[in-house]
Amino acid sequence: MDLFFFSLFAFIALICAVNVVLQKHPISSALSLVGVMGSLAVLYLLLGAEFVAMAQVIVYAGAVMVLFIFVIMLLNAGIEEHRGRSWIAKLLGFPAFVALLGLLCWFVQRFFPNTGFVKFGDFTGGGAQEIGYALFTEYLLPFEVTSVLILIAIIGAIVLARKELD
Amino acid sequence: MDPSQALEMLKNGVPTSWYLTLSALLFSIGVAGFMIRRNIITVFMCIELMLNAVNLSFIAFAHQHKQVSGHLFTFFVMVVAAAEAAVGLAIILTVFKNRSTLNIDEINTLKN
Amino acid sequence: MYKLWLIPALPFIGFLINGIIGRKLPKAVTNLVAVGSVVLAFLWVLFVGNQSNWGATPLHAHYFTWIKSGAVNVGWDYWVDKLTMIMLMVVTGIGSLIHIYATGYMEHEEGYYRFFAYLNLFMFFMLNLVLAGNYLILFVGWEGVGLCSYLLIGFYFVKKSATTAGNKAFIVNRIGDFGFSLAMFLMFTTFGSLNFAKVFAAAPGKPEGILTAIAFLMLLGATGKSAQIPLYVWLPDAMEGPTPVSALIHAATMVTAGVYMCSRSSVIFLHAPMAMEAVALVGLATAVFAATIGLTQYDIKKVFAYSTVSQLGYMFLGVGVGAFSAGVWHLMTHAFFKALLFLGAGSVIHACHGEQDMRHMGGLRKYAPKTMAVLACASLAIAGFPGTSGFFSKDAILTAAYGHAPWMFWVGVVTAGMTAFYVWRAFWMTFWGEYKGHGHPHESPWSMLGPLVVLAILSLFGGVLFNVPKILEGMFPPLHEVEGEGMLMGISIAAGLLGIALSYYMYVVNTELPAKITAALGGLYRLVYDKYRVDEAYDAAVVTPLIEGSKAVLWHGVDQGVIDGAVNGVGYQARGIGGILKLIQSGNIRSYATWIAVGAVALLLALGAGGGVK
Amino acid sequence: MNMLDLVIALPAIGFLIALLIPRAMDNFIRLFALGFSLLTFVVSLTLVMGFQQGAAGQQFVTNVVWIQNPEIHYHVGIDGLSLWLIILSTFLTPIAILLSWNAIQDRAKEYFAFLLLLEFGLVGVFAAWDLFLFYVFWEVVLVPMYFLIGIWGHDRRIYAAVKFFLYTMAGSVLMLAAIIFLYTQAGTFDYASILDQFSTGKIVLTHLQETLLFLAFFLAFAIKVPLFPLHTWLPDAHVEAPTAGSLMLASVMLKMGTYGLVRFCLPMFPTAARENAPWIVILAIIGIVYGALVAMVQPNMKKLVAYSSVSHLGFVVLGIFTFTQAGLDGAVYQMLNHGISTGALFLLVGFLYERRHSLEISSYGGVATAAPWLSILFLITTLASIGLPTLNNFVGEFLVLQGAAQANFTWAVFASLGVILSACYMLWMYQRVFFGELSEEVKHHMPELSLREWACAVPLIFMMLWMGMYSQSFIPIVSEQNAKILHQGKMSSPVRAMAAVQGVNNAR
Amino acid sequence: MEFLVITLIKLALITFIFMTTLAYLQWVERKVIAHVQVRMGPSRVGPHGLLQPLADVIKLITKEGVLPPHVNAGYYLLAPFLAVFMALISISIIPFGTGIDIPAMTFGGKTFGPYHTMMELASVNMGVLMILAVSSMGVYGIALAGWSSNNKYALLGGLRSSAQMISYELPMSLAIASPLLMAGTLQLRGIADSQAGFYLGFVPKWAIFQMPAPQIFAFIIFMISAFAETNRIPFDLPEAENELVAGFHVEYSSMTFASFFMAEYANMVTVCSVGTLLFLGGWQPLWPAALGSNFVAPAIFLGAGLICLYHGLNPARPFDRYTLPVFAVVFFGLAGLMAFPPLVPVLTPLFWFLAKVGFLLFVFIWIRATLPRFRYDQLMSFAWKFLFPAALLNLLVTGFLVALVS
Repeated sequence: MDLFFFSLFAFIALICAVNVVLQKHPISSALSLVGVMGSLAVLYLLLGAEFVAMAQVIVYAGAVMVLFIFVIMLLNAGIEEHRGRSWIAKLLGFPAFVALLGLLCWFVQRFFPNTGFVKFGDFTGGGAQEIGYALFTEYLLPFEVTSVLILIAIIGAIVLARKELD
Repeated sequence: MDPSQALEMLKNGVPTSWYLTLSALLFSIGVAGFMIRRNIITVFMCIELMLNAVNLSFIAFAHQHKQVSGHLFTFFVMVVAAAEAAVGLAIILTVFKNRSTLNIDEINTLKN
Repeated sequence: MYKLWLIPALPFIGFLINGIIGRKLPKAVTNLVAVGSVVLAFLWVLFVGNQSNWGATPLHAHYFTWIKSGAVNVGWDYWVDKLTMIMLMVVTGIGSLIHIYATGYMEHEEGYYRFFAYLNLFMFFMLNLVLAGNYLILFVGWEGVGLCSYLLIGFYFVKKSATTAGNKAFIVNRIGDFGFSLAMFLMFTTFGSLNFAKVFAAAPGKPEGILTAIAFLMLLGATGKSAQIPLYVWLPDAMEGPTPVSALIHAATMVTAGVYMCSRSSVIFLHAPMAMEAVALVGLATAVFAATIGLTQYDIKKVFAYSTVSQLGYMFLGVGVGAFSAGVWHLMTHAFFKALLFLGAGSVIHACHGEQDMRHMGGLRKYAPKTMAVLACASLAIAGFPGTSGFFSKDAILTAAYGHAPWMFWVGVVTAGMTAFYVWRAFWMTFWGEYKGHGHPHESPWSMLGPLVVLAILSLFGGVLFNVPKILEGMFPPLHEVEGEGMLMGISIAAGLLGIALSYYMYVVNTELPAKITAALGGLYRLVYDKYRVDEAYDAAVVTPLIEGSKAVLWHGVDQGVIDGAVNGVGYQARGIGGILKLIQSGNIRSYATWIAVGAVALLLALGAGGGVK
Repeated sequence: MNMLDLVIALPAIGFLIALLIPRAMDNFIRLFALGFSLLTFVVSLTLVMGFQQGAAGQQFVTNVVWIQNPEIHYHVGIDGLSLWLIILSTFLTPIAILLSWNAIQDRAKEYFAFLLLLEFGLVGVFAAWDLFLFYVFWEVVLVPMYFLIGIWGHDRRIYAAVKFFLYTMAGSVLMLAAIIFLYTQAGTFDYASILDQFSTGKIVLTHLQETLLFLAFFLAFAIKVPLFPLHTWLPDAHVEAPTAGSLMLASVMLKMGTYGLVRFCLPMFPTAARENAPWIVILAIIGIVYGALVAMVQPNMKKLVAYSSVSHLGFVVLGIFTFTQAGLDGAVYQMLNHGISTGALFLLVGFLYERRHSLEISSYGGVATAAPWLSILFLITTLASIGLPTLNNFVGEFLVLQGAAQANFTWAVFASLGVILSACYMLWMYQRVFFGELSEEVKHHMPELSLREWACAVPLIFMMLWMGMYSQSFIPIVSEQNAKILHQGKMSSPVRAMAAVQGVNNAR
Repeated sequence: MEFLVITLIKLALITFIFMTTLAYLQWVERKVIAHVQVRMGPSRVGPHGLLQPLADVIKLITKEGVLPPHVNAGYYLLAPFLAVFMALISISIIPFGTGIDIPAMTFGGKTFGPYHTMMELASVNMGVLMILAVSSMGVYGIALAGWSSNNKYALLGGLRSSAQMISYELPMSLAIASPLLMAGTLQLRGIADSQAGFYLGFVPKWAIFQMPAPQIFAFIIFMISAFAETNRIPFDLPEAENELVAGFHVEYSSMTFASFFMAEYANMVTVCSVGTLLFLGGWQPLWPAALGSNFVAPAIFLGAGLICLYHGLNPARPFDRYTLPVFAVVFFGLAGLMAFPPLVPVLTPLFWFLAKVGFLLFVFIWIRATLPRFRYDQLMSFAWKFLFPAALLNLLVTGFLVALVS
């Protein structure tokens, strides 16, 4: 069952991810990304991270990506233009991608041989209670700092996007 | 490892490394997207993709070690990503307003 | 005690008054202040001389410590002995006369007050020079008179030639000062003091080499100030200044400072025979050299200027052959007649409305007989006409030269003949013949003529009145007696008379002759007429290379090229490296991403190669 | 808290208050800056009154801990060396402010504030007795000057400012490294304590270490002086700086370098200083002659004066490295002289610039006819600059050359060439600017001195005469301090040598 | 296996009932509005227009699905699907009653059961978050519809709706958080259960009344946000007819158009259910069973039957004579079912739950009939400047009070 779900959603995630990169239109990319995020949310659930899964959907899919789509719509962004160039990206882009992928996989295989297994229900520490507890004890300071960060981000976004006062 | 053994093994569940490999794949795809795409918004989305990939590995590690910290990291990453998206998109809006282009190759000077 | 400080202080006060508020003062007050201060100083000199037995017992005065640092301790000291006394009398006396003369001569000039302020300042510094009790104070005066000379030569500062001449004077003098100051440094390191008394007391015990070096350096200083070869070039140009200045500074007083210094430092010179020889040779060479140039000049002031150089050469000859007192004597008599010559020339120029070229004069005896009379006196004196002041002093020098080396005597005699010739040439050209200039020449006012008359009397009888060797007896070692003194005297008189006669023949009787001789001599004449092209040679050899070299090699080459080039080169290198690195920082985000990816790959590779993190 | 602290603090306070004054009140800012700097000057005069000649060590000491770890003290004090330099700084600042009264209209507030900050830094540099504090003040000085040149300068100001900044930084970084090395050796930044440790042999440096440290300090100071091959920032900085900037730069800032040489290089590394003296002196002499020659051909007045500074400061360095009493005294005195006379030159060039708006010599001529008093003041300053006796520079030059002659007569011979050349370039410039026909353009732009300009120039002229005629007001306390430095240098070499031997023995 | 089967059965049942409900909800809306405006409303198709929904469905299905040439076909078609999908998905996790015990049954020799199952499709630990997550996804449908239509009205509508939905999601989440604080769980069933009981024997312990922090304000905020989230009047800016023609669905027709409507009504039902669960005690009765709350349902149905019977006997329109008695019989049957003792524990909570949801839906319709539309800037400033701070304040006070009590 685990294998099935994992395979299914990993597959969806990968397809969507590739789609993000390959789609010409930003909206398509954005929707594909939503797909990736949804799939990942499911994978999170499989990994016992219920809260994060929900947060993933709410924050990422529900807010961040909506924002993206909003901006795409607002700017009426079309199919991307093929002007400009980056010879370095052209030259090294693909090799770097392959090398990075290969190396990462190699590292994963090397340091995490198949010892650990994920089985749904093995880990139940991802509920709201556990997260909340950790958040307000061990990670209180980062949490508060994050709130400041968000405040700054809000102000920054407002300042940036605000219309010039005449 | 012969197939029967592998099948036997898979009854225990999915190896954590598979999740990590998936994470690596997603991350690399994000990197590739960053390098390939020209639309600034798409590039931005590729960043989000990379962040998500990393989140996945955090969660996988959390499961592996049976610790909630990984979740929290993910949580923070999300928060930061949200903030980043807000500011980043606001910047994109401003840039577009000033230059009427979203092509990242044409946005290569700080001065306008 | 004797309030020696009052002597320089009086002109200084005059300078301050005229300098600061002179512009607002009426001319009469300016005159009063300027002339009065100098005359008062003269009177005070007389008073001091009278009180102190004319310097027979030297007077010392120490006013305050000027510079003190470790062993270096220089005070503002004055020192008055017989030599000083003579100098004081000459300076203040002639100075007074020339001040009076100047009130007439400068009457219509703009910047009248300024002129007198400078003149008073000059008096202050000159008196300081003369009164100095140590070499540094002497140097103060030395530099100070140089400054005033500069200011007065450049008095007509709108004229470029005048200011250039001023600069030339100052800078050439500086070269001399360079020698003088080095002499002082060496002196201090040798003697530990700059005080005359201490230095002269200690000198005999010091090694001859060092003394010779000091003496040579002092000679360099003296050649600068006293316009000797090789630094005489500034003096002819200095005639750009108003005529009273030429008379006072560039004939009577300042230029003789070198002679004064050498006489003052006789102790050192006497212990440095080589230097003495050099002094004599420099003097002799200058005398001949300048005299030949004087033969050919047409500008009346230039003639007298070269004559001054030549006469100063005589003085140096005297000093160099050991006849210090004769040198000083000639210094004094020269002050009389040369001041008179210049003032007379000024009067002539005044009469001819500023014309200085003798070819445009002539026949002035009808228009300015008084001037002619006084100039005749002076010309007789300089030609060594028996009984006149010049006769005695020149004779004393020539005799001493004969005693030192007979060939020097003969050269001196020839020079004396030339001197007589060119001075009288000028005289004939000016006063005889027909007037060839423009306008109506006129006689000068009495304020100008008065001093001339006094000076004429002094020129004629100064030698008899003031027998300097007698006065200075005991100050300097006596000279060897020379055999046949009478004959030598006769030869020199004959040379003088011959010169006068020749000039009469050439410029009054047979006026075509000079042109013929000129034509016959051709190139040689041109050379002499162009003052041997020494200025040009100096320009080509020193000035131009220095300026062009500084500009091209030092400034553009070393400074901007090498040093700044190196500095900017470092900058450009940095910029160049940055330029290469800039390619990475293209502003293209995708490139950045690629670099990051490559970096990540490299990092991972390194990690993997290192066995990874366990 | 004593008077010295007050002298240091006042400009800083003034700087801060000036920043708070609204921009619109620019006349008030000028008055305020002038008032504050005058107040500082008056207070600094109490230092002269209270200075005890003959007392050992530095006076007006304040020593409190500033930073705990590493221990850095606010340790200030003055001795005969720094007293006059501090007075020079406080004396010139009001003049600089008065001088800029009308010239600076743009961003007046920052300008005058920066001048006060500059004064603060300068006084601090001369008063600091803690190496780190010294370094801090050293850098503090850099900042306002950088902005003075960079903001209110002429056309190529950015280039000049950056050049100035980079040059100085290059040297001072080396100095910082040397200071830190000393700290590792001595365990303190306190200069008095370090000197003490040197003399008692607690710090033992190898020959190489001493040489390197000496060179590090020397280079920093030599750049600031500036010594011959390191001088090219100076002409550019001067030409581009506003008049007050040039004034402060030439008059006081350059003295930071020579002050550092006397204050730090000689007492701390006497052996190295003596060993390296020959080539340093040669550089100094080259600087003297070279600066003069290059000055001679400059078409720009400020550049000319700048190169003349190179030449004059060559004298100072020469004097310092003669290791004679006369040479050192002369060098220190020459610092003050140069401060006064070159300051006055820049001031007067500034007056000309304000009138004609050109620094090119060729755009002048005949000024003497239009503005006689200006030309007379300029003449006096020129004469002071070329070392006419009875004016200040002569005393310094004489002592330096005397010292050089005592050390090595050849040095004196070549250095004296500078005296000739100085007359050449100064008089030549004077002739071209002030003499000659008065052209129409110049005539219309050349009013006589105003009251404010008189007020700027007269104190300087007065000081030239005073310092030239009665140097005894100034030299004795300098002399006393220099004698100490020379004594230390002579005495400590053998002591150090012995200590070094002992150190080696102990190590065994 | 059994779980799967039962779930499938529940799924079928719920889907059927829910879809029917959605269809009839529109009829109800039209009827209610008509009555508010003193009209008859749909009354032609079937008795009292009861067959109107069916007619509508047939009409929409049979109409031509126009695919305008300028649209992005893929997204254009995806949008309504997404909208309806996201709207329907929430229903699956909403509990609407207590458990049911199904006795063992024998079919063809095989015995099934007995079973105990809950009245819900799925029980999710993170129920509330799930609801939020899914509802936040709902915006995609509208936004995409607006964008893919390539029509400026549609685009504006889409933009408006996405901005509006993001904005109002915040106060809504905050309003939801307050009852969560008191319930201490994220499970919807748990929340409803935590509201069981009565104060003083008769005041229900619903969240809006619950001590220490009655959530009446949170409820109001929630409801307001719910209006906005469902794009209902007074917040129906995305589809404002007189500004944007029809907003994001201007280009839609036929079934695609129907999908949006379905999604809207499904969303309404969902938010009303959530509101009921979170604030109104879910299936908890208004007063205790001891006071006879169990008899409310039979009594109402009985009363309804009697009224129908009365009107059937005195018909206002000719066919009432035939229809209303049938209705009366149905009502009586329902009343009997409600009163049937074995079914009482199952049906009474269900009744209460549905009654509350129905009431809230009525409020939605009521408001629609009553209030005018907001202006867009008012809408936004209302969200950010009033609703958001108020919700935050409410959350703070609640948190404070809860912490004080515990």
